[in-house]
Amino acid sequence: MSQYAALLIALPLISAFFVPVVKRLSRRAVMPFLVLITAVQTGIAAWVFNEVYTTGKPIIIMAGGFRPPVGINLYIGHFAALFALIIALVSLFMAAFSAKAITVEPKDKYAMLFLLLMLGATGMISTGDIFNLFVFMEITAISAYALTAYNKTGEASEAAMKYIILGGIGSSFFLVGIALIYGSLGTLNLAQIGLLASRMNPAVLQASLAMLVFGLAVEAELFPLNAWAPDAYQAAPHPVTTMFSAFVVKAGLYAMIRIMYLFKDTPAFAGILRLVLILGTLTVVIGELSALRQTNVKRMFAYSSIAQVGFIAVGFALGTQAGVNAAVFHMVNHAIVKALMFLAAGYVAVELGGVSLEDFRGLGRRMPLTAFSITVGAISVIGIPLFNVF
Amino acid sequence: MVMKRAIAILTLLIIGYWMASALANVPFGADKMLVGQYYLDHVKAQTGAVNAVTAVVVNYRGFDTLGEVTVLFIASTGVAALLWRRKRERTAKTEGSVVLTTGSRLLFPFIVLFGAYIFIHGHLTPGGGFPGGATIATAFLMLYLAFSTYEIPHRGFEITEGLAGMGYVAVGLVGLAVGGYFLFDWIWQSWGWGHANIGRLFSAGFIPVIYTIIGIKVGTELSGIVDSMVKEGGE
Amino acid sequence: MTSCVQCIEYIMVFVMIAAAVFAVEWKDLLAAVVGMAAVSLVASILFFFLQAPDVAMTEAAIGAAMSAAVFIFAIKRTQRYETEEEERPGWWIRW
Amino acid sequence: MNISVYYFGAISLILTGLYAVLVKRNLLKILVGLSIMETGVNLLLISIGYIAGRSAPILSEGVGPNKAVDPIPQALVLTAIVIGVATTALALTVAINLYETYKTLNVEELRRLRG
Repeated sequence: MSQYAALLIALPLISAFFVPVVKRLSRRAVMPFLVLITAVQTGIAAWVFNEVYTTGKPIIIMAGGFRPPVGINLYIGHFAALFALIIALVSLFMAAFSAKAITVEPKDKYAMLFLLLMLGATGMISTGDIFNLFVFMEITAISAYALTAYNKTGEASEAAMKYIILGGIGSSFFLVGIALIYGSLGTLNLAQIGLLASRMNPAVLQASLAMLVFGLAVEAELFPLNAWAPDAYQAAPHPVTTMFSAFVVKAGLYAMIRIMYLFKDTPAFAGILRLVLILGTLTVVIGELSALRQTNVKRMFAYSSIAQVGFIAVGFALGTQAGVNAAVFHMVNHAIVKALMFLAAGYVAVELGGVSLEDFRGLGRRMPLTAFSITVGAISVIGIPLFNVF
Repeated sequence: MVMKRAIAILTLLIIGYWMASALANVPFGADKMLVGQYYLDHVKAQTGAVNAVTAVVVNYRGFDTLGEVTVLFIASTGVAALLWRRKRERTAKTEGSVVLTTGSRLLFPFIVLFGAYIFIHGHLTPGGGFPGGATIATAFLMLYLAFSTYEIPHRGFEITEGLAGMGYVAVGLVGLAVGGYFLFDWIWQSWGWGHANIGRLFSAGFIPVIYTIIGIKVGTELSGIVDSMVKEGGE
Repeated sequence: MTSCVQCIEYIMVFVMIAAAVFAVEWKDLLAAVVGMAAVSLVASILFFFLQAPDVAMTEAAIGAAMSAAVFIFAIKRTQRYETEEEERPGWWIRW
Repeated sequence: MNISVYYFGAISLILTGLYAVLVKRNLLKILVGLSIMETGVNLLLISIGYIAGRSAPILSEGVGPNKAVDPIPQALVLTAIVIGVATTALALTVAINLYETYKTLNVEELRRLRG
């Protein structure tokens, strides 16, 4: 029965392929179809979540019926189940919001890319195979490129171009890292790599680990490789910005941390931990400093989001159990809060037609509810007690 | 300017030396197989394919291939979405010469046939869905180059693409229903068809089925990308 | 016998690297794309030497033919020559 | 340090592509560089899977399980090639859109035009 959790991957995929048919039947049906599918996805994710938390055991999906070192498996543990649920929920809200916010044609293509972005992030957090991780990373990245450029303005194209170039370098390096690991261990399964890690030659291990971290840092927006992020956040359609901040980045970060912790008994681990710590700290400092200078609300939130990701990375890189717990907690909270804030900002932008700080003046009178939610979000980002991000 | 270029080259050489010194510990030409040896030992019994690469692509690592097909689908969707204009048409002005047009008209069916041969025989000979599909797309590319007004039938192609993708997932879901695992090879392992003729066409379970689907899908997708790139938007 | 095969390998790798350098340095983008396709083609021959016929076929069909075709269409819709001589580290390094 | 000629070729391709990406100003040239880099990575993977004296992993007459090279890297490279061409096509589309907006492909000018 638990194998039916594979629907988590199969459903978005089959419905993305179904969109052209829906479009032929009726052009207006595409957006309601998108909402329907994300709702069903939320249902499946909730079922998986319930299953994992009541039995207390992780669900392991074996594709093709081969046991883990041989075939590819999806490993849905506690965290992955929770995060799959969050992804599905955020996607559901964003799908509903898209029906209002997306005015640029062709909407059917937008719906397909949207579903596949959700699929990629879900796959990235749950996969148990390092090359499969690469494939899901590429699914996420390529649909993110296309969605960033979706508005077809100059800024959007330029942001997407930056993203593509950095992402291309990153994925090549990631693949080199996989090649080195495969060349010395002969396996691609994450769990087995963890078991055999001490057998690796230290020089090879260090090089491959650095390559893998470098490759994932593009997705996870760590400092030297996050130049794409503010532009992309600003230029992408509003629902897509929310999705980037809420789970695409987190999925990249989580994958990176997972790969790092596989090698925690090897001598190279301390070095790589220090590297991530430094990168995370730089990300926080630079992100926060840049956020202060912005006049565009979406861009400001983008910098704030980068800084928060830096915080999470620092938490993981501390290497203690408390640090990891705090980081996971922060990751979930930040996903929710940032989703709320971007949603509110996007909603204002759709209603009032602009996202500079000027447009937000007098918001409290015109749209009290939205203004309230932005305030709540902002307060919790600052870290006032009672609100969850601190 | 020369200075900056020199700095860039120096940095790259350092990276290169670092990579090379890591690679020096991964001996070239030595036997490093762990899972690979298992595949080679069991491939005939478990999947019925003679070509081990095909078995790995479709059976053991079928999930990757599903993702790969999805990536190509995203690319073709993305290209179509980004080059979307209200009205688009081809702008080529010169018609191909007589030799070119006649030749491509003559060759077109053979190239498509060859592509189909490549993907149907994927479990026996080198090749498979991806080169086969690319070969079919090349045939359409040739028509685009030879005739200045040629267009692929869009609606048909779009629907075929979607249906082929759904077919792949549906085959996987049937595996889930029949064998209990997503992408389970139900034709070979549950029904046991074709065990007698390993090495001939009708064997290897669902590999030919999936490779046919992939071939069709890759062919239509690459042709769709070519179509989107060739046509320019008017006002 | 082995020395002869090795000789071919060395020549092929050299041709491939030369094609890559030309592809990067040529100002005419069409020529650069042809250089890139040549890299893919020689690489597919090397794949064949390394006992990977499947990959060789795929690389020749997709890497060399389709990707070069897509590049050429893109060049047709943009411009053929690189304009500026000026070279500085990439702009995406900057914030 | 003694490495195989295939490793040498693969690393050279990766470095050449990276050089183009870092130094060149023309967008299409940068994409050519990315494409070359991907070819280099694929060559690296395949040469890691090669085992001296064995033949292709097609188990017909005369080729037993102990006489074939490793099939996994070949399967991985098949995937990587297709992903590479997908990325390239999408990137070129974005480049076309950029050119239609700004009439240039030079990254310096793009930045200046955007202000």
